[in-house]
Amino acid sequence: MTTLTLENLNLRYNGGADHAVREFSLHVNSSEFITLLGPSGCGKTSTLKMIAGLIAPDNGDILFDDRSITHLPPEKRRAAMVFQNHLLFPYLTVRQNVAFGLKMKRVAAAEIQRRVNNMLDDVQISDLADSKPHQISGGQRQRAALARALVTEPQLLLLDEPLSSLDAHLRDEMRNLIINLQRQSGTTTVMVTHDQHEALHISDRIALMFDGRLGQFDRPTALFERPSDIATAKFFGCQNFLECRISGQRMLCQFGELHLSANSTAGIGAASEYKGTATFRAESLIVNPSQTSVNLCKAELLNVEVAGSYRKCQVKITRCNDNPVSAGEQEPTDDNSIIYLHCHARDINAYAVGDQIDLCIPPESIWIIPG
Amino acid sequence: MHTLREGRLKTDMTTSVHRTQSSRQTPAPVLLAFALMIIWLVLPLVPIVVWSFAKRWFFPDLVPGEWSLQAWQYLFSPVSGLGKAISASLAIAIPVTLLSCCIGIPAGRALACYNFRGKRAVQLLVLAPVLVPGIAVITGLHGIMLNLELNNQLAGVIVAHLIPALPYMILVMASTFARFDTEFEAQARTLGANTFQVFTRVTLPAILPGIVIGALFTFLVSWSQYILTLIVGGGRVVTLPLLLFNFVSAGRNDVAGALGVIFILPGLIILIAVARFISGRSGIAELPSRL
Amino acid sequence: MLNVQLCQLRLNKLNPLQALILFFSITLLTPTTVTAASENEFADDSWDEIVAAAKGGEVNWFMWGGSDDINRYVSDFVGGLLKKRYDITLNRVGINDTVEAVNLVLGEKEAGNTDSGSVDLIWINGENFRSMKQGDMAFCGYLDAMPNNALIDWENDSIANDFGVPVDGCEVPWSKAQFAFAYDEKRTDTPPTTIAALIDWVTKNPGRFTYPAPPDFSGSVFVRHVFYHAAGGVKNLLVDFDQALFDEVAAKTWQILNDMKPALWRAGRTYPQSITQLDQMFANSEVDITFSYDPSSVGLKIENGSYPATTKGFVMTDGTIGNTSYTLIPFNSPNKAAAIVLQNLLTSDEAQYQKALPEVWGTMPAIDLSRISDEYKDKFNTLERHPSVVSEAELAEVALPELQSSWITAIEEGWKENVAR
Amino acid sequence: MPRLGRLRARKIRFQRLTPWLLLLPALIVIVPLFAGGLAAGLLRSFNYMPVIGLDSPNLAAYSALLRDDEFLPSLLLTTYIALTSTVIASLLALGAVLMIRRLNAGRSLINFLLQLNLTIPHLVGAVGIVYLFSQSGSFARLALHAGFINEPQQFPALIYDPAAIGIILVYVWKELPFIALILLASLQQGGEEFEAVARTLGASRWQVLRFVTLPNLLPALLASSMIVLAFTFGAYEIPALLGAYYPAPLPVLAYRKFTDVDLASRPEAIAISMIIAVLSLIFVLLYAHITRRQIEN
Repeated sequence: MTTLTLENLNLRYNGGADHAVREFSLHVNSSEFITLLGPSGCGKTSTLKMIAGLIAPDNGDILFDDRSITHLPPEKRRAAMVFQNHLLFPYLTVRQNVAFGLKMKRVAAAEIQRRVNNMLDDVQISDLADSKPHQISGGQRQRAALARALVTEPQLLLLDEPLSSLDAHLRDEMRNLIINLQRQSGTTTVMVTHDQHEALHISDRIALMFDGRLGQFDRPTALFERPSDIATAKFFGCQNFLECRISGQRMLCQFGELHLSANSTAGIGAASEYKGTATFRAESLIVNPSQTSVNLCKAELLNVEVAGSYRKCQVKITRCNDNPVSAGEQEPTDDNSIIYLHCHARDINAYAVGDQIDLCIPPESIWIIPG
Repeated sequence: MHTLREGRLKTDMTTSVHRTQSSRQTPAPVLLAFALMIIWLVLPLVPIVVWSFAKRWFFPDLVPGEWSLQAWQYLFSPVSGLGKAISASLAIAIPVTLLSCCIGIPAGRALACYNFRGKRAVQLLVLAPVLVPGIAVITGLHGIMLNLELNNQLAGVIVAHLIPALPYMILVMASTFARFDTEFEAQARTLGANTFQVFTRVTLPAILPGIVIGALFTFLVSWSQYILTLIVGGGRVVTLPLLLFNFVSAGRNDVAGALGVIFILPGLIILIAVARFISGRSGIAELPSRL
Repeated sequence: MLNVQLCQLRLNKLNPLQALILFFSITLLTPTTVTAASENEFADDSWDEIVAAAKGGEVNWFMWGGSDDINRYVSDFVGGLLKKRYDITLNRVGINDTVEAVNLVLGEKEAGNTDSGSVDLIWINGENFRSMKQGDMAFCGYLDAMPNNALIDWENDSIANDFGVPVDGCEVPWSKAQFAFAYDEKRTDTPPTTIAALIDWVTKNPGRFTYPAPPDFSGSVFVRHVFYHAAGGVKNLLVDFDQALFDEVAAKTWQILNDMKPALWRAGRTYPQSITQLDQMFANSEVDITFSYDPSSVGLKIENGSYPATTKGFVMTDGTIGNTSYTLIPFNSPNKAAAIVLQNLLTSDEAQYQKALPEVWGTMPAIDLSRISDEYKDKFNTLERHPSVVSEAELAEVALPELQSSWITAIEEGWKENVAR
Repeated sequence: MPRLGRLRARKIRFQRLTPWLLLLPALIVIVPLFAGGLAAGLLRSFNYMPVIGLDSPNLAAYSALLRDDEFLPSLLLTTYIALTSTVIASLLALGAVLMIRRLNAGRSLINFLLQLNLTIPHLVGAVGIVYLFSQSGSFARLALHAGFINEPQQFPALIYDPAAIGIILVYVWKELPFIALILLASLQQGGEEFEAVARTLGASRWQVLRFVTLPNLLPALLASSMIVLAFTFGAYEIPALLGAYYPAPLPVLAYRKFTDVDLASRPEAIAISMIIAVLSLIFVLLYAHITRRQIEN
């Protein structure tokens, strides 16, 4: 199918004073499903609209299959867009809505009928074909909107928060439908969302956006496990960040020395000694580890918060790998020795706030972000 | 803006980007239409203002033969009855507005917040006086008002003006209440506010912009009313429109022009006042969206 | 009450018995007897009593309000004197058309309002007077109590009859008017001075003449001039309506007017709605001749800038129609005494002179100048008219009487049917 | 119901009454004045008024109207004025709105002027139009100075003409902003996004206009046109000032007959009023029908 390339897109507003999108470059492979993910106001919808041709970039280029289409009006780009709130034309029936794009292209009536019927079957709303949009449910409307976009056999499918207006249970159903239809048709797809779980579930790759710039662009697991910067890590819910010095397979931080795995430093070049930020997810810590584990630490339990079957705890590390905290170069400050851990209720129930607990920071869970 | 232009120019040359989409430059035909529209909207007001200062302005002179204040001098002399006409206009428009508020606010609420049998009929009944011309109603009503001895005096004219004015208020208030979440009132109740407090502290602040728009429009409807005043007032109640009509039909362009200027002023003031009051919103333009 | 008066007028033609029966049947059977008493409530009063009754009151005077000069005269001069001398407040009510005031009284009468009407005085004549009089809506029979009644020459037909309707003490003359034409010296060298010449002039200057469509007052008068011309003079027409005579003259009149049509403004497809419109068209060179029932208005209009300064009034040597306008007190006026005081003031030499001043209004007095004080006689004699206004002598020389309203109505109807469409 | 406590039943009954209580003052005003006025007019037009002794209704007033040779031309003229004004104002307003949407600057200026116009009485607009468009008005003067004409009569007759162009101009001037503001308000409610989605579905600019923008605007356009149609059909002062002497539009004819000294004309005047009322009530129903469909959507 089609590949999409964005080259140094810039979009300014307020008479050029502010950037909505800056120096944004991206390459999407054929049939790939990528997601533009970021907090609201990061410029992701603007980027999507530039791809659709609804907004013109101030400079930069957009290429479909390595051909610049920046000069083309939206209707010539064959990039169908599904909006957040379905936007079915209220005065047309579901069938007429789905047929809209084909009618615009002056496809023969019989052909329209055939393709629309197939499409309505695919999204399972054939029986509602002659209803008006206001007569059907929210989920059905979104299906119709999706059908309306896909029936035109676009080069590119653009989805702007397609699930956010739906209830939780409908969202899963709709997500699976989108995945199936996308796989089936092989349409290169760009989705915009602010919901990381949605993005992680659905995408081949995720492009993170912060403040109009492209952040990390990678597979979902990579974003989750190997964030390229602190912002990305934080966006995916990482809470533990330790400034440290790294030397070979070991890192030195305020409460002592920790062992690293080979993977931990994969994001960094071959330098032998440097500064970085160690990050590990709260749920990767092990409470009451076997005494043979590496990176055994002693910590004081500061706070326990019940979250269903597991507990969110705040602990203050006192020593690690039998190195007392004072073994570090400086006195540890509170904020750099307090970390968060998530564990199963049974592991922590025996302890009360103020008790000392044992925990382990597995070397393979540590990821070093340079700088 | 300057740097933006340059930047764009550079890209145009390097990557031959053509900006066909929603570009920030308005195309020439649109600009032309824009200019024509502005001219068309303003144009009829120009000769009115000029005439009010003109004397001996005959065909084919493009500017008046003489500039003169005679129209203004006449109008501001006690003879002209301008003061009386303005006070009559106000003495009608203000009570009409206040009455419309008192009657229209509850009615608007009933139409917006309740479902009841016959609602559709009531809506039609409220809408009808907006659409049915005044002359159609007043010729029949005239006889009734005669018997009630309401003709030829302010009270009767006020009553007559309520016919076209009140429905506007009700329609605006209905739309205002439709946007108002009555849950707020329930919330205030649970916090210990009594009915009166709920109204003054919760409901009133929320619907105030609607009231202001409705009231100002009601005022303008009454202010501009001609035929109802003429027939019910029977010549005894001389409002500004009647005075203007007098001089227009007497061919005194200068006096008519000056009266026209005076006639426009409240609308202008109201427009500016509303724009201030409802900050960020589009002022009187709200009205149509609420009908 | 009209009945009563008519009876009284004709009593001498009936034998005494008939007269007695008629009189009693009327006085007993018609409700006018009720008002008959009240209508004369001032007849026997002394002037001082009337003035005393009027003191501190107010008068609502309904009159056409489209002239700032007239408004100023009435409100400032008359209103000022009335307040100062009699402590009466004059409330001038400007209306578009006198018929509005007539309707007002009519409506009140319909509603049974006999003593608290809203109109105390109307500037009136012609058709409207006929309506008021025939509808028993005029207050009559008090003139003898009014000192300035002595200045009015009731022997004069043009005063005693308002468009052929006997005044019968139901209204007081206020102003005299005579039809006059106007042209612009800059545009026209010599205007036509007979109706025949005018007709000829119109055909030779296509598009430069028109007249307001009757029943516009002035347009209707113009048509009557043509009617007089077609009749070969007014003499035969000054009788009660005669259908045969009318048909004969009317046919000629319509012929003339229809022949004129293609040469009229907009080829006679339409006519101006009002004299105002004609005036404005004249001022803006759309047409070259205008006219007015108020010859002095030429001067006022030049001064207030409505007419070009080069405008000149002129008359037809074969005559122009003149009339008198009056003030009338409606039967249900609650302020009759004050209204009478006002009427008396209006007919004073002082007020009539002020009114005749060219810069005030310039209109002709309705009182007999031979009966006024020597002081005002001198003043009137040395009065200078506006240079563009036709002189009074010239007007007087060519004055023609008005027809009875029945003729006028017939002419207006006939014009509508035969010329307009 | 029987299970409900008496108090509760009373409360429910009271709640059912609430909207009517709230509406009561309004109904007290509207029903006697508006409906009562129309009803009284209707009776009077049938010469039925037992109070003053007329107790056998008849169609005399209406048949007199049909015999009056000004009535039919007047009805036609009124209809022509109303339809022409409404259609022109609607189309221009539509064009204006489409134009305004494409503006990047100047929107607030045009918005201000539209609103200003909304507040200006028709009477003033009429005066302005006369000054501009009469045969000796500003445009005629400009035409003369530009050498297009030599005298006023060569300028097209727009005012005081049976074609009623002057009246139509005033209505277009006054109603265009009214319709335009209603359309702009209706566009604010999400119209632009529909157009965006249509374009990504392959609709060209014209197709968007034809298949999205216009259908979106249509209900608001029709509803506002109904208001304008009813108004232009029944307004008095503009035709009274700018009309030709014959035929007079219905409202002027009605007023003339209503104020005729001959009281016999009054039922005729009221009969004309009733005809105006019936026609405008039809507009009301059309309006209601249109807006109802809009609400359903």
